[in-house]
Amino acid sequence: MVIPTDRLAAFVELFAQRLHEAREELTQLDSAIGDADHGINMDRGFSAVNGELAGLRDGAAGALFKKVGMTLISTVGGASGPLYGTFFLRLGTALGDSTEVTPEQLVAALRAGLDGVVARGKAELGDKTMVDAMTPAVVALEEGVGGDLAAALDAAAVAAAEGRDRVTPLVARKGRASYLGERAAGHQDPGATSTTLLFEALRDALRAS
Amino acid sequence: MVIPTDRLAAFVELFAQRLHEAREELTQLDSAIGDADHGINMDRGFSAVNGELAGLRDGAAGALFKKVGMTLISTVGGASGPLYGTFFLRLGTALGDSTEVTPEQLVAALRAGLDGVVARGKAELGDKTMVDAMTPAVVALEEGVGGDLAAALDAAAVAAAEGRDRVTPLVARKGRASYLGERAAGHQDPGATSTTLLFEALRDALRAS
Amino acid sequence: MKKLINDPARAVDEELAGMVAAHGDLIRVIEPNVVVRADAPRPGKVGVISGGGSGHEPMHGGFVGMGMLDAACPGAVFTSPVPEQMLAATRAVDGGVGVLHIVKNYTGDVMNFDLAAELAQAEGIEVTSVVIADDVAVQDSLYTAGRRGVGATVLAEKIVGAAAESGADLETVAGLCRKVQDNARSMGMALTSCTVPAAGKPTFEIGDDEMEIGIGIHGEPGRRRVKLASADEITEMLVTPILDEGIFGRGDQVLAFVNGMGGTPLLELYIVYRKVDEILRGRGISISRNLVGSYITSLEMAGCSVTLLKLDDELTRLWDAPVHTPALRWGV
Amino acid sequence: MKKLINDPARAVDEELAGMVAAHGDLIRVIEPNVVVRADAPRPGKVGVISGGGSGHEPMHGGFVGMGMLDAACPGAVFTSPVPEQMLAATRAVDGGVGVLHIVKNYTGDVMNFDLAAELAQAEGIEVTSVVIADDVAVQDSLYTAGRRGVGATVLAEKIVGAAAESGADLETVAGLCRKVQDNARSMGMALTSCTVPAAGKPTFEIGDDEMEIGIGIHGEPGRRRVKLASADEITEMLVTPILDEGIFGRGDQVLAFVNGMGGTPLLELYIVYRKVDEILRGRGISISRNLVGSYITSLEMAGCSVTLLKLDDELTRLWDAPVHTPALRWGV
Ligand SMILES: Nc1ncnc2c1ncn2[C@@H]1O[C@H](COP(=O)(O)OP(=O)(O)O)[C@@H](O)[C@H]1O
Ligand SMILES: Nc1ncnc2c1ncn2[C@@H]1O[C@H](COP(=O)(O)OP(=O)(O)O)[C@@H](O)[C@H]1O
Ligand SMILES: [Mg+2]
Ligand SMILES: [Mg+2]
Ligand SMILES: [Mg+2]
Ligand SMILES: [Mg+2]
Repeated sequence: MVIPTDRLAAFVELFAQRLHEAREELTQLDSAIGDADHGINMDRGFSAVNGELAGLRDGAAGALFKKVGMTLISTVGGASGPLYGTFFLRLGTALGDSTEVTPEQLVAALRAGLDGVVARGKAELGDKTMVDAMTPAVVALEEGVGGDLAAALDAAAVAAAEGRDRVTPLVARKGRASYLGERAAGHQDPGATSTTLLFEALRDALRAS
Repeated sequence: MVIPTDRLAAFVELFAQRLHEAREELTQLDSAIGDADHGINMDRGFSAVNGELAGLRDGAAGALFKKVGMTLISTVGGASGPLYGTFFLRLGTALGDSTEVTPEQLVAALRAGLDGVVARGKAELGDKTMVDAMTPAVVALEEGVGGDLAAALDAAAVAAAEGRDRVTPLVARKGRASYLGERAAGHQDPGATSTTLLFEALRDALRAS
Repeated sequence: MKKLINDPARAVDEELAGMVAAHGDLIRVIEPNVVVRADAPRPGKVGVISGGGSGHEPMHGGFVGMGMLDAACPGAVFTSPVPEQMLAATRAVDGGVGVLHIVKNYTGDVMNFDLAAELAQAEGIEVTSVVIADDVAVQDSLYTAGRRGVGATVLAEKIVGAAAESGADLETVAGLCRKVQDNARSMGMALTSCTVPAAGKPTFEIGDDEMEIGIGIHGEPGRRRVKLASADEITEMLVTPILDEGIFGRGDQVLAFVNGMGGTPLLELYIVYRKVDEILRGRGISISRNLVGSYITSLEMAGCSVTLLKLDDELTRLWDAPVHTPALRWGV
Repeated sequence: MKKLINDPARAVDEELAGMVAAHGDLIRVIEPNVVVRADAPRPGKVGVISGGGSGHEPMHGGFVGMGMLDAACPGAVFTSPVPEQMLAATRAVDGGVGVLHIVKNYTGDVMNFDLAAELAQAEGIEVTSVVIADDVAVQDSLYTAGRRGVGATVLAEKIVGAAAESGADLETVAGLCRKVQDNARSMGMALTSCTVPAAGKPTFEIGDDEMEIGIGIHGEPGRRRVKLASADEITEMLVTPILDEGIFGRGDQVLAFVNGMGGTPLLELYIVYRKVDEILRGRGISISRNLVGSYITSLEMAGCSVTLLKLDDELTRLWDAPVHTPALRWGV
């Protein structure tokens, strides 16, 4: 079973839509422990991405994701811009010119994306960042990709949410929330929340395939 | 029947006390159609006056009121400083060196004070200023001073209050309230209110004599 | 009330202490609360003083120094100063050739300055007073207190100070001050009220969707309260009545002064300036000089005012002349 | 939300349009939203650029001009700019002898500047980045994002800009920037929150009797929320942790920078400065230079910050050197 580029584009569009719907919520979370712009930043970036998708749907998977990464880097700013930008750029590099990808290729690409985020942001598990949602999600995919894809995608989305919630009680060691010290404990991390939306969008977009 | 200087000093002290009690109210009135400082200004001036009264109680009536006028001019500022300052200076000049004054002399002095306020501020009746309370009060005294003093003083206090209320519905043509145009209509004038307190204090301080 | 103060009764004294600590090279403070240029009096130079209630910072104390004011008299917050202050200031800056009093047109300011001028003249000091009344929000009339003195005061103090610095005599300096008054008009608005420290609560209440048009600089309500509008619409509301005065015409060069009321960030003032520039271009009026910032304020009030001054070569040259004060500095 | 804006999405663009209209003699704006010194690039001169989220005006755009920055990159409000902006700025100011990036220590700023530096270097432009992290409210550690860059950024931009103007090479200029970073510390507080235009409501709620101590410049909450205190007590809370850093000692000369957060009037800043001066005298530290005003802000937030920089002859000379930008000007 393979996943054609237009399905991957559908995933990007669905993620964009979910971010738009969650714009207020993400910004609210960011005002508690950051600077009240995460939802605004992500929505600005992905509405720009939406404008770029035309023409990329039936091309190479690599071209699609590279374009998404470049667009995010040049429109989002903040911490999430370079981080999500790097994530999608690495996805693009990993998938290259093929116009359809196997689940195994996709999972390997997501791992490459995660590695890119860690390389750029130097965050470790437990630092209370998007990495705490992204890591368990990718691990869940790696474990499940041998079997039923839908089940693996579902496990990944659940793992992301669990990772997001696991660090809510912690103090942050990276990002703006780290400035708050103890006051950050008990607050949900905005970036881990948007990353959870990413894996939920991936599940819902590919389930149909 | 004559009024010794210490009674006149008692009037000044009573006016100071009433202004202190009315500080908030006068400031409130001034925030509606002015700049929220009339009570603060008058209270600042008359607490300075209180500090100056010692030694003046048994001297000349003129010396007492001149000192009050000078103190107000040098501590109140705003519009009310020069106006009330001029009022008391004129009182002092009119009463001169005598250590006790007749009701007729006092009323003549109050008329001189009113003339001073009008000369300095150029306000006419109906401009919605302290003059609208001061004028009817002085007139009432001039009419009643031939008879029972207590009754005349009471009539003056009542006339001041009536004058104050008569201009409440009007728009102001002098002072800050004039900047508000129609919006000043319906608001009670702060200066006319403090002037009413002045004639009430005069009544209550001299009644005892 | 949320303010960085210790005691409302001591706020102005402590402010002046801070100003002297920060700007001792430019100013000193003498009793009773007068900010005096460090090198005053300067023999043979016309003295230029102004004053008014506090709460409008940097006006007036921040404008004391080379090429602007020789002394400033700060009263209590929003309360005009007392004659003793203007008398002390006049004495301190008298260089033997007279002193100009720049008075904003408020009943209290005018009466207190008048008393001081009488006393100074009685001492043999030549004093000329010029009253600034540039606020078009107030309809002028012989029978009222007349228009308020607002933004044009800052421009007059700079221009007149430059003339005095260059050795102009009292009559010339006073004439220039009237010239600025005749060629400048202002209009202001507020998004929020402000809180007089001694009063402790906002001077007026205002809804989240309302604003005041035609305010002065004492936290007083304006001419009318209207629904909140966009920056461009607000700028139109301020500039149109100024242009309706009929003194600014096609081909004129003006100084455009976009002033913040104290609580409005620079980001917003530049958005307003952008629209002022656009409106004036549309009328064939070109801005040849400008000033954007919070220079004549109402404590922490959010809002702005626009002042236009018609320029000629003389006024332009005096505006460009060097100035060195705590709040305005160039050319040195 | 009460602001003088038209559309949150266009606020920064319109602000820049206003800045160019007002200061076209000093700056120009190039795509994508970069404020560039009018006469850039200057061959043989090290380029100095900075940038960060908008909402901190006059920083950084107001500091572009002779003797300070060659370019500034304003992001969306409180959002660090994108690499394309810093790349365009670096190209626009490259005089052939390298470009210094002054970066405030925020994860987003650092990552976006890093990406831009990589791209510029790939084009053969020599770039050195110096990160400013002077906020003592944040406990530093290898395992965290580290301290925020706040007030020292303004001082670094002035001092480094003067060195570049005088022809110093990239290594020298970068070394001076690190020297300012090593010798400066800051601490800030807020009386109120502020409202990000695109968010539409205050970033945090705070009671009438509360304040935030140890805030940054993005409307974020501080280290702790405490009961409202007097200006003197607040000043102690800001200065004490700065002095506890142990880099300012008896006999030292310092530059004291009392900064307003945007909604705090000058009257209050001078009251705070007065106390800073008093505390430092008590420690045998003398203020030989000072800056009092709102230069690095958080939109309309009410509050202030204190920055101390230890001065030597070199830093003092560079601070005093002529500067001509929209927001800072002297000596010219
Ligand atoms: N060093 C980092 N590594 C990984 N993720 C990070 C890092 N720093 C911040 N983040 C993520 O970025 C999110 C904030 O993004 P955003 O608000 O858009 O940027 P900014 O903090 O610059 O305003 C945080 O919630 C966190 O999950
Ligand atoms: N020209 C005038 N003549 C007489 N009284 C005046 C005049 N102008 C103002 N007043 C009085 O002064 C009062 C305001 O006093 P105050 O608030 O202390 O001074 P300011 O208006 O300078 O703040 C007004 O309520 C009015 O009664
Ligand atoms: Mg954020
Ligand atoms: Mg008043
Ligand atoms: Mg007043
Ligand atoms: Mg941000």
